[in-house]
Amino acid sequence: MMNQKYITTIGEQQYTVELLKDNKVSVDGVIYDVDYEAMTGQQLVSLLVDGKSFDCHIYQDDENWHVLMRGALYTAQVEDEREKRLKAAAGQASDEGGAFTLKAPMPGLVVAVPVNIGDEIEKGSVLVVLESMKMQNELKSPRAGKITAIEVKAGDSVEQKQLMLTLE
Amino acid sequence: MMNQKYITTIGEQQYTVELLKDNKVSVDGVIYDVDYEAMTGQQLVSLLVDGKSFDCHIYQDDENWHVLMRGALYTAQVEDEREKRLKAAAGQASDEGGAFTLKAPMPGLVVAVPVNIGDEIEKGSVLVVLESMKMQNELKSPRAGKITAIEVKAGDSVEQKQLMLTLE
Amino acid sequence: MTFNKVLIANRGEIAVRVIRACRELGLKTVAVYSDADRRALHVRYATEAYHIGPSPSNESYLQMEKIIAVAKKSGAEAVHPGYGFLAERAEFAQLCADEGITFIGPSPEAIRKMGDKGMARKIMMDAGVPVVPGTPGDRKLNDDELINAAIKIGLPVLVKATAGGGGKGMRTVRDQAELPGAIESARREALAAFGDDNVYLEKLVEGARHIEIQVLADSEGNVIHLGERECSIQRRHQKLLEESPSPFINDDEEFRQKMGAIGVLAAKSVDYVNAGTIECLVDKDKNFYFLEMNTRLQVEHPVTELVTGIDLVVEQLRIARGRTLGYTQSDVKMNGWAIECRVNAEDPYNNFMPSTGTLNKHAVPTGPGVRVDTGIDTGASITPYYDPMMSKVITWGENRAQAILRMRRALDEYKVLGVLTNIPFHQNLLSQHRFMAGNFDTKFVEERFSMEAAEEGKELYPEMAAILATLAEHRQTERAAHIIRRGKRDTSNWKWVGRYERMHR
Amino acid sequence: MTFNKVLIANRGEIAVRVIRACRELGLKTVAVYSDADRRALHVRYATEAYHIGPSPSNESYLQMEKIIAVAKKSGAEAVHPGYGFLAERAEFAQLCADEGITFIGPSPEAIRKMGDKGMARKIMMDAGVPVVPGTPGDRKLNDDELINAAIKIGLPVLVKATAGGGGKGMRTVRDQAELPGAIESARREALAAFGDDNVYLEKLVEGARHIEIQVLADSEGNVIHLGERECSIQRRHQKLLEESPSPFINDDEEFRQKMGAIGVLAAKSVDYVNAGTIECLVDKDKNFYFLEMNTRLQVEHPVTELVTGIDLVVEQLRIARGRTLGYTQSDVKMNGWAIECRVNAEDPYNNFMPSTGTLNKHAVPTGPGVRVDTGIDTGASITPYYDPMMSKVITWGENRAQAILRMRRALDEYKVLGVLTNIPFHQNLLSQHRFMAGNFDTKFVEERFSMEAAEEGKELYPEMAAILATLAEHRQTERAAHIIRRGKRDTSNWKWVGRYERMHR
Repeated sequence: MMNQKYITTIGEQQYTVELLKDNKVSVDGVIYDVDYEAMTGQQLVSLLVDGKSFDCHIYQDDENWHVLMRGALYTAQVEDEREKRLKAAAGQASDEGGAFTLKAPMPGLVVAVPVNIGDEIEKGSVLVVLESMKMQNELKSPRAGKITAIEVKAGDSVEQKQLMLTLE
Repeated sequence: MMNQKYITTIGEQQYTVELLKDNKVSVDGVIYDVDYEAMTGQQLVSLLVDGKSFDCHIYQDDENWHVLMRGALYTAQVEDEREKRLKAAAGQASDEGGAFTLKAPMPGLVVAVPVNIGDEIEKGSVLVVLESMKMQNELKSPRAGKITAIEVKAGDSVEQKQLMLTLE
Repeated sequence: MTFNKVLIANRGEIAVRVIRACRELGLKTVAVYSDADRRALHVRYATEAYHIGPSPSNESYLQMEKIIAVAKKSGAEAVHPGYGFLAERAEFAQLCADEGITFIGPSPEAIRKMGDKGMARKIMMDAGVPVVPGTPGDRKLNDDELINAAIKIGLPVLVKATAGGGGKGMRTVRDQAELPGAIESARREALAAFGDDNVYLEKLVEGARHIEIQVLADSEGNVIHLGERECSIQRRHQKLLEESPSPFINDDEEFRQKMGAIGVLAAKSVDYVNAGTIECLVDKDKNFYFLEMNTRLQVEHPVTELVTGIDLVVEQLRIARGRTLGYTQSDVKMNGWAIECRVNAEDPYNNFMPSTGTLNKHAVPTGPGVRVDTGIDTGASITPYYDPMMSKVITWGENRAQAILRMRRALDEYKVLGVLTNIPFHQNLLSQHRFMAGNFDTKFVEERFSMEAAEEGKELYPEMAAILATLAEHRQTERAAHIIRRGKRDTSNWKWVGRYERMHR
Repeated sequence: MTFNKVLIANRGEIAVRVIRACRELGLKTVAVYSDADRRALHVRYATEAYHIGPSPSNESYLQMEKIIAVAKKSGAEAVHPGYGFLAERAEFAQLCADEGITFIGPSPEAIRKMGDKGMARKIMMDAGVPVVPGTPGDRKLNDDELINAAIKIGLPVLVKATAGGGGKGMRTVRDQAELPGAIESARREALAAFGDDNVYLEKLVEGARHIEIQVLADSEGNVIHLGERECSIQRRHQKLLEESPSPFINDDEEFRQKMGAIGVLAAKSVDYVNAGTIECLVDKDKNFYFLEMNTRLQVEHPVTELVTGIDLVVEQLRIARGRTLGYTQSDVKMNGWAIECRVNAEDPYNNFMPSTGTLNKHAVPTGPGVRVDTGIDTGASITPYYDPMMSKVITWGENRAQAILRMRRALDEYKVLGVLTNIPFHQNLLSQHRFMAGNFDTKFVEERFSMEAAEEGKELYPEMAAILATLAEHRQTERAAHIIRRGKRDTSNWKWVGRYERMHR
């Protein structure tokens, strides 16, 4: 039997979400009547909570759930409570550590690589400018760090998910 | 390897359709360049024949293919040429013979059964009146024959495909 | 009478239509749904949605008490009934009033008066509205009285149930000898259908058109009309295609205003409030006769919206909030031409047999001059519980020809997989010369139209259909063989897949 | 000049748009397509369709010779270029003329004159059309001449490539010291992009709006304007939302006619024929300046269609067939308000990064006042080969508020799965007070708008999002576990499936 208790984080806020019997859900102790109806390929969900109707688009990337609901985006991390406790016990492991690898989000043409190996860069620095769909797109760094490898140069064509650059 | 030659009948007309190499199809000896592109669940097909574009809906029942194309319906029977020859050799077997069983085309309420066991009826006679979707629908006989069994009566609720009546 | 949250006591396209109008006024919406409709658009688009019972409508959408309970629970201060279901039940309007909920429609009294066909005839006659010659209808006549009346009116006549609707309890009599039998069978059918065997007589108007007048009336007594709709394209008393203006009236503005004025008079005679429709028969000499008044929004209201630019549901809401009409008669201008086709899940090649199933595709037409009103989406199921209308396609053009051409291309683009639809019927109808000439009456579809004859006149492509069917059969056989052979190296001449499929396999 | 078959040398929504108009005039249509577009709507809706090459546009849609060859093979007597691709290539228009094919657009000469930004400035100045103060542009100035001119014009100035477009080879200079460097880098960029390093200067008009005038001109010399479009909502020189009328002009009919008259004058000065657009900058004091003329149909043409009731593509075809314009200036009346949102496959939460993928759902909004123009369908792929515009949602209302409200509800209804879209951007924009007040200029999106700030002001439902995300995660885990346990009796508390799913499993 699975654990039915989750810690769900949206922005700065943590919610304790508990799945109860009879389609009831508790959020930080407040109990809601929930009807979850997946429509197309699990991504479109009609959610009824205490009669309130939410027509939602939900999709996932490596770590997060993204919820588009009434015209706003919520990014949520869902953790099994037990997992969370174990992790906490082991100490904050490695949120900051490890290399960041920049992969091409789509096929395209590299227009510029305005950084060099060894550069110490800020969060938000432009790493690669990629042309795709007739537009130039600036790929920015999600965090500060040091460039340790650059695999592409201006003029290269890249495939989707091709490794372009590594940051440590 | 499958036989690539078919006899396809639409209405009174028989066509000899031969599938050739390189996306070519011969119909009674006339050769066409054909690009067949199935869209959704095989039922929607974009057909390009010598550059002419046909956006088609095609669906099947027990014996026939139904093609909706530029606002008209074509009902086609496709037979493998070998099958067809074998059948012809065995003599016209039993197109007319055998019992016809009337099944409910949808769930509904039987409003009337205006025939009795033993009645000799004409093609087109009303066999059962079925109410569904707030409408009364007359289910008619596809051929002449004699009623040999009646399984429902006015006031009965029937499920889809439930046997209602037999004709011989 | 002010309200901020509206319960929509309906389903399907009309529930969605009302929700859209509420949103535009900043009103919150409450949907109700049966088991079959959990995934429907009206549930998804409303601010709130509550389950009210099993799929059959008498256990859900017709349950007045349940609906009132949802209104109270959710805090909805008003109820929009749509059309059908509870829209013309005076007792529901009364129940809302008793519970302090605004019913978005006329008074229970007006619904009651217009709901009794005999009573309505009497009121209209007294008000000076022309009605089809016949028996007064406000008292019960016995068989002998009816037979004598029929002789006085002159045959042919229609025998009609006073409680009637939808063609039930209705008989056409052309021969005096058939009269007693027809009266008897009409009474029997009326009793079974409505619990009331009272019937009345109307002279049969031959070659008549069904033309109706849209009216709007506010609680201050302002009543205006929004011109006419042509609704003669019917089958078994079900409208299939409507347009505004009527090609029969066309630019005869004087006649339009004359009919409109009678519509306004009819509404005033029952102190009508909200949107309503006066249905008339119009004969070839432009005599017109009151037939009945529909005390609610009509299915075909969008054609009026497209030619007048007035949002009828927004006006309904405004009126129900006690406001003055947003328009005076002189503000109402008809611009261009609009046509509506009702798209039903039924097989036009098989006696319009209803078709049920799950839609694995519902791709609606878009683009210039095309509006679609629907309550369903790809993935929806068409069930046998409700009427078979899936959507309405409405086109606007600068003139009738453009509206027709746009409708043809819209219907060609419309793709539905999973059920059969009557789209081919509309496509055939729209290419008939008599239709294009505007030359039809209410019997046109039943007496002068057949799918077979309509398709004979078309440019046909049987060779193309033969190619398509043959390839479909071949691919199916190959697929089956392929599954059997799976695992082995594929050495068959598996070539009949498209270029795109090969690229993307 | 008469023709019965039209080749559409384009793809996507504009190809579909042109096919629809051709159908309404009874014209046959010929589509061309690249590998990536075999399943696109323009291929399926055309009478004929021919493959012209691999997906990259320079190997397909930009191949003039291939397209001409298809026209000849199919017997198409006319070519509609849409917008983009070959629409403003004078040599393509010339090639069509040389081959005896009607080019549905202006003369090669008019395209050439308006295509050279410097030349166009000169012609407009000579014709008395106001242009932004700057260098004449009809001759090449060297760096020193440009620097002297800049001082005379007064800073800030824009350095612009004469062969330019789309913001390439453009620099804003506020400080005299930056001038030499800016000129040099603009020249370099222009040379790389257009093969021509010539640049000119324009005074920077601060706080300006981008407003454009739609004109129609027939071969008899009749020229009319269809009012203005407001196009100031842009990001990186890409328009995102357009409306007609402009909230800045609104009911200032005198100003509208003044701008319109200048538009007509501009068109006449190059003997313009067909539909065209004069783009202007308008400052806060209602001074306006010619910016450039687009010698083709614009992406945003539908807003003009909805307020005037005139089908611009039908008029283009009529003009190309040598007919007289269907309207005189006094026939043109603007009725109500229209807004267009361009829906792009890009992530507004991630710097508008393009998004590619296969659409497992593309459910467009429908209903009153909503038009969608699109070239794709559920199942289509958004590829990196073409621009990211998937569709245009256009709403009409009796006034601007109603058009905005309808747009909001239309965007809420629009469901796209498989790629990310900029719909949330539009939703946020449409609820900004400054936007609603019509108070914005061309810098609004870049300088005064952010997704984060826009969402802060909204009514938010983080608890609901937490419930949804948690259930999604839970279901995913359960599904994975369920697959592992398959075959065993299901004893887990597999209860988090909806009521409908349980019923239909």
